Amino acid sequence: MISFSEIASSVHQWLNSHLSPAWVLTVEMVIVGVAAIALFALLGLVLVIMERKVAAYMQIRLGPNRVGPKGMLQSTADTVKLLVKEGITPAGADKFMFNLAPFIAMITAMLLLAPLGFAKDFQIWDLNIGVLYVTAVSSLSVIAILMAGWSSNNKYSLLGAMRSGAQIVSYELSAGLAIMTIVVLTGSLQLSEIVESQRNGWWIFKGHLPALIAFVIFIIAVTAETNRAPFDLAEAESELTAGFHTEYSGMKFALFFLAEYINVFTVCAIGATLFLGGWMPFHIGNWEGFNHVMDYIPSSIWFFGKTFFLIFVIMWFRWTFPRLRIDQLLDLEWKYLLPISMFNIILVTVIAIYHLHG
Amino acid sequence: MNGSTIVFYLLGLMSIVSAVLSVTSRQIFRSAIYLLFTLIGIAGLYFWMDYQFIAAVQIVVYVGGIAVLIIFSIFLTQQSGEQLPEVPVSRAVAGAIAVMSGLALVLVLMDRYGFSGLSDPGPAPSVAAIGEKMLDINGYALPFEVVSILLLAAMVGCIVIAMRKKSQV
Amino acid sequence: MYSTTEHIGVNELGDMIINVGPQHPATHGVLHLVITLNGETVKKVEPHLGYIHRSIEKMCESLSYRQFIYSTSRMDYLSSHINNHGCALAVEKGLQVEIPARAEVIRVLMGELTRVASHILWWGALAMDIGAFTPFFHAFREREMINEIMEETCGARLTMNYMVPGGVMFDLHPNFHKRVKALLQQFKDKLDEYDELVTYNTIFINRTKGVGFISAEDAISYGMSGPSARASGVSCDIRKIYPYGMYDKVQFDEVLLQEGDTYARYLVRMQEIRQSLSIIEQLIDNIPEGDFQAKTKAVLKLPKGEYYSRVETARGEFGVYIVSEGGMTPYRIKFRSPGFSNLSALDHMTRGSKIGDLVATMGSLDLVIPDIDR
Amino acid sequence: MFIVDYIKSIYGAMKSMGTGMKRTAYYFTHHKEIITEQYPDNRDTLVLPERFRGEVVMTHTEQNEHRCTGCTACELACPNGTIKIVTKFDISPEGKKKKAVDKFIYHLELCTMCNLCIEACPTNAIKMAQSFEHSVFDRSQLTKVLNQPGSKLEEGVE
Repeated sequence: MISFSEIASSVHQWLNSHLSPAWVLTVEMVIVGVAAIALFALLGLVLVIMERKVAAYMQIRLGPNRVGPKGMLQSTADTVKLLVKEGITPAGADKFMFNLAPFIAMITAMLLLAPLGFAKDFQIWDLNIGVLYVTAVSSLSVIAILMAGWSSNNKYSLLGAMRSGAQIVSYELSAGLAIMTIVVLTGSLQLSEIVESQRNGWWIFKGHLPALIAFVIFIIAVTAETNRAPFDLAEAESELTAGFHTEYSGMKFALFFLAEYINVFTVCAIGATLFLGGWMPFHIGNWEGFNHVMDYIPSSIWFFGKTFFLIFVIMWFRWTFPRLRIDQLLDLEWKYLLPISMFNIILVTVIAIYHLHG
Repeated sequence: MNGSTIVFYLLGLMSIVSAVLSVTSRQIFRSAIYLLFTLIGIAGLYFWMDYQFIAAVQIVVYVGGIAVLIIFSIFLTQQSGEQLPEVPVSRAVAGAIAVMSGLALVLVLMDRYGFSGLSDPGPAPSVAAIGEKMLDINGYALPFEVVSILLLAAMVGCIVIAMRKKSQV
Repeated sequence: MYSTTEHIGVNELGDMIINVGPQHPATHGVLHLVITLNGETVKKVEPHLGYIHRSIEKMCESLSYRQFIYSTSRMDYLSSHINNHGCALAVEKGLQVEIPARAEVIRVLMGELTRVASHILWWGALAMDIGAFTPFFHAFREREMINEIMEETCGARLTMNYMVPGGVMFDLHPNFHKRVKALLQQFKDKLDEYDELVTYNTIFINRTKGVGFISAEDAISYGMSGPSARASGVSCDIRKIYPYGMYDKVQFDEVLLQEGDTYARYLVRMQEIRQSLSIIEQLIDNIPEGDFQAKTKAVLKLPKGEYYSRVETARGEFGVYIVSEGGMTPYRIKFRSPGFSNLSALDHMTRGSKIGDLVATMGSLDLVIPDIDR
Repeated sequence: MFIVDYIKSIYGAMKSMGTGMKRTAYYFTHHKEIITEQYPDNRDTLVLPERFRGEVVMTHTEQNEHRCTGCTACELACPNGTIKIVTKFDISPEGKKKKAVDKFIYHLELCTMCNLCIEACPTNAIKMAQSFEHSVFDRSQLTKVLNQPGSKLEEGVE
C-alpha cells in the first residue's frame, strides 16, 4: 500500500541524490506550495458541490445534475464563470483595502493548512505549538472580514463586518477552551503528539463526558467562527443581503467563498485530529481481527473520512436551523458555551490529575 | 546571503514600511491595518527565530485581540471614512525630532551594549517550561499575577466608565 | 426628506439610515423601507410605496362588471380566489342574483384551498426570513398539490379568474374530489413535520417570541386585520362576524391568541391551516348537485347605488366598494386591502428591536406587495 | 432552582434541534421523496390538464372550416384589447352579402388568459390551448392571426 509518507520520503531521497541541499529545500518548498494550492482548489470544488448536494437532498431537490456525471463538474463550471467575470470595485470604496481583503482571507486560510496531519507521518509543518498556532492564525480571518466590510463603502457590509467581528472574537474563547481540554488531557500542543496519544482510543471515547461536551462545544463554536449558518450573521442573506461581501463580484468574491470553505475544512480537520484521532484508525478494545481490518484502511482515508463527516455535520446544521439574532448569538456564547466550557475544563483537569483517562 | 537572511530582511522591511505607513496614513482605518501588518511582521520575526510560542501569543494578543479592538473602536467613532486633518508643520517637526532622538537613543544604546552575539542561542523553551516558570514561586509567578490584577483593574474601570455613561443618557 | 452628512449615510443624530429594498431579499417584492438604525437597533421604519402601483382601481372603472374581476387576482396574488370572491359578491349584491348552492360550496372550497396554499407559502417564506432555507422547499411540495388542483379545475395556477358574477366559471373537475382527499391525507403527516422543523425549534422560538409585539388596542387603531390582528386577540374574522358564502353552515373556530408577538402570529396561521383543512373536510363530501352558475345577462348593469362586500383573505379583511351610476362600468371602485394597514403597523411593532427582528416581524405580517400598492 | 432550569433549557434546546436534524436527515437519506421535475427533459411525458389556459386558438376542421362568425363578442368581452376582429363581406352562393371574419387578430403579449373571450363566444369558435412556451425573439411574433388562410365558416353556424 502506497502511503503519503512513502511518496514524500522517496521524493526527498531522489532530490537529495540529484541536487545540493539548498536546492532540495527550494524545490521541496515549491512542491509543497503547489500541492497546497492544488489541494485548495480541489477542496473548494469538492466542498461546494458537496454543500449543494447536501442542501438539495435535505430540501427534497436533486441539486446540480447537468454538468458532468450527476452534476459533479458544476462547481468547476462555476469557477470558470467566476474567473471570467468582471470584478467591480464600487466607486466610493477604499480600493487598496477592498482589493486586499479577499487575499488576506485566502492567505489566512492557507496558513491554517500548515500544521494539519493529513496522513501518517505526513505534515507540512509539525510545529510544537500546533494547536495554539491554529487558534492564533484563525483569529486573523476576522481582519479580512472587517477590511472587506469597511472598505466596501456599503452600510450592509459594515454591519456584517461588525457582527462578524463580535462573533468571531467571542466564539474564539469557547473554541479555544474546548481545544484546551484535549491539550490538558494530552499534555502537548503538538498536533502529531495529540494524534499519537490517541493510539489506544480516540479522545471522544476515552475522555469520558468532558471530552464529549468539549466536542459539542467545539463544533458549535467553530460553526460560529467560520460564519456558517445558523451563525451566518455576517452574511445573513435575509437581513444584510450578503453582509460583508455584498459588493464583491467575480474572482474576489470567489476568494472569500473559497476561504470560507477552506476554513470549514481546517476547523473540521482540527476537530477530527483533536477528538476523533486524526489519521488513527478506529479500534475496539481487544478485537484483534477487527482492528487489523481497520489498520488496512490507509491513514489518509481515515483523516479525510473523519474530516468530511464533521463537514457534513456542519452542513447539516446549516440546512436545518434558522439563524440566530446577534444578541442571542452572544448570549449563547457568554451565558452558555463559555461557562460550560470553563466548568468542563475544571472537570478535565481533575480527570487529568487523577489519570482517569486511558 | 542565504535564504534565512532574506526572510529576515523581508520581515524587517514589512514591519518598518507598514510602521511608517501607519503613522503617515491620513485614514485612520488604514493606519490600523498597517499597524496590524507591523505586528504580523514582528510575529513573523519570532517565528523566524523559532520562538513559536511567543509568535503565536503575539498573534493572538496583538493581532487577534488588540488590533481588532482598535478597528472596532474606529468603527464605533464613525469617523472612519474621513480623512484626518493635515498635520501642522510645527507638529510634524516636533514629531520628526522626537523620532530622531528616539532613534539616536536606541542606536547609542546598541553601540554601548555592543551585541557581542551569541554563538548558540540554545533551543527555544518548550511550552511546558514556560508554563512552569510562570507558575513557579521562584519563577515569574508574582509579576504574572500582578499583571493579571492590573488587567482586572482595567476591566473594572472600563465597566464603571461604561455604566456611568448609560445612566446619563 | 432625510439628510446624509457623509458617505457612510449617517444623519445628524449619528444614526445610520439604510434602504431596505426595493431590491432586498427580506421584502418579498418591491417594498422599500427606509430604516433608521442606531447600531443594530431599529429606531424608525418608514415604508415607501409605489414601486408596483398599477392603478388597478382606476383601471377597473373602465372595465365592465364581468371584466374587472380578473384584475383583482393580480393584487393579492396569493389569495386570488378570495379576492375574486369578494368582487363577485359585491356585483351579485347589486344584481340581486341567487347563487346556486353548488357554486357557493365550490367557492368556499376554493377559498379555503387558497388560504391553505397562501399560509404554507408564508410558512416557508417566514422560515427563510429567519434563516432556515429547507422549510421553503418542503412548503412548496404541499403547495404544488393545491396548485395542481387549481390547474385542473380552474385552468391556471396563480391568477385563476374562476369566480364570475353568479357562480363559478367551470364545474369541478372529475378528479377534484380524489385530489383533495389525497391532499388532506398528506397534510395530516406533513403538518407535524412542519412543527418538527420550525415550530418547536428553539432558535425559531427565541427569534420570534416577544418580538414585534403589538397590543390589541394598537392593532385596532392601526386597522390591522386577519391572522396578524387575531394574534393580538382582536376578533376580526369576517367569516365569523359577517358570514358570506357557506361559512355560516360549516363548523370552524376563529383562532385567537393574546400574545401579539411574532410567534403568536405564526401559531395563528398554523392553526388556521388546520381549521381550513377541517372546513374542506366537511364540505368535500357534501357538494350539492346542481348548477355551478346562475343565469345572468350577457351585459351586467348594476342599479345606481353603492355596494360593499368584504371577505376574509389569507391576510385579512378585503373590502370591495363599488359605486354604480347604473352604467356598464362602475363609477368608482375602491379596494380595502389588508396588507396596507398591516404594513402601517410595522414601524410601531419594530421600534427598538434589532434588524433581525424587523425581518422576522415583517415576515410574520405576510405582506404581499401588489396587495399594498395595487 | 436556577441550575436546574439552566440545564433543562439546554436539554430542551438540544432536543428540539435533534428533532429538526432527524427530519432533515430523513430526507437526506430518502431520495424517493424528491419532488424535482426535470422540466425541459420531461416535455414528452408532461401532460397539462385540458382546462389549462395557455393561449387562445381557433378550432379548424379538416376541411379548413372554423366556427367564427365575426360577431366580436370576444373582442368586447376582453378586458385588455387582446382580440381585434377584422371583418369582410362574403358573397354567399345565393348572391347575398354576408358579414364574415377576415382576420382574427390575437395579441398574445396582451393576453392574461382570463378565459372571458371563450365564455363570451356564442359559437364555440375559439378555445384555450395548453401550450405555454411562448417566448420568441421579437414581440411582433406574438401578434397572431388565428383563422387559417383560406378557411371558411362551417356550415350551419350562425
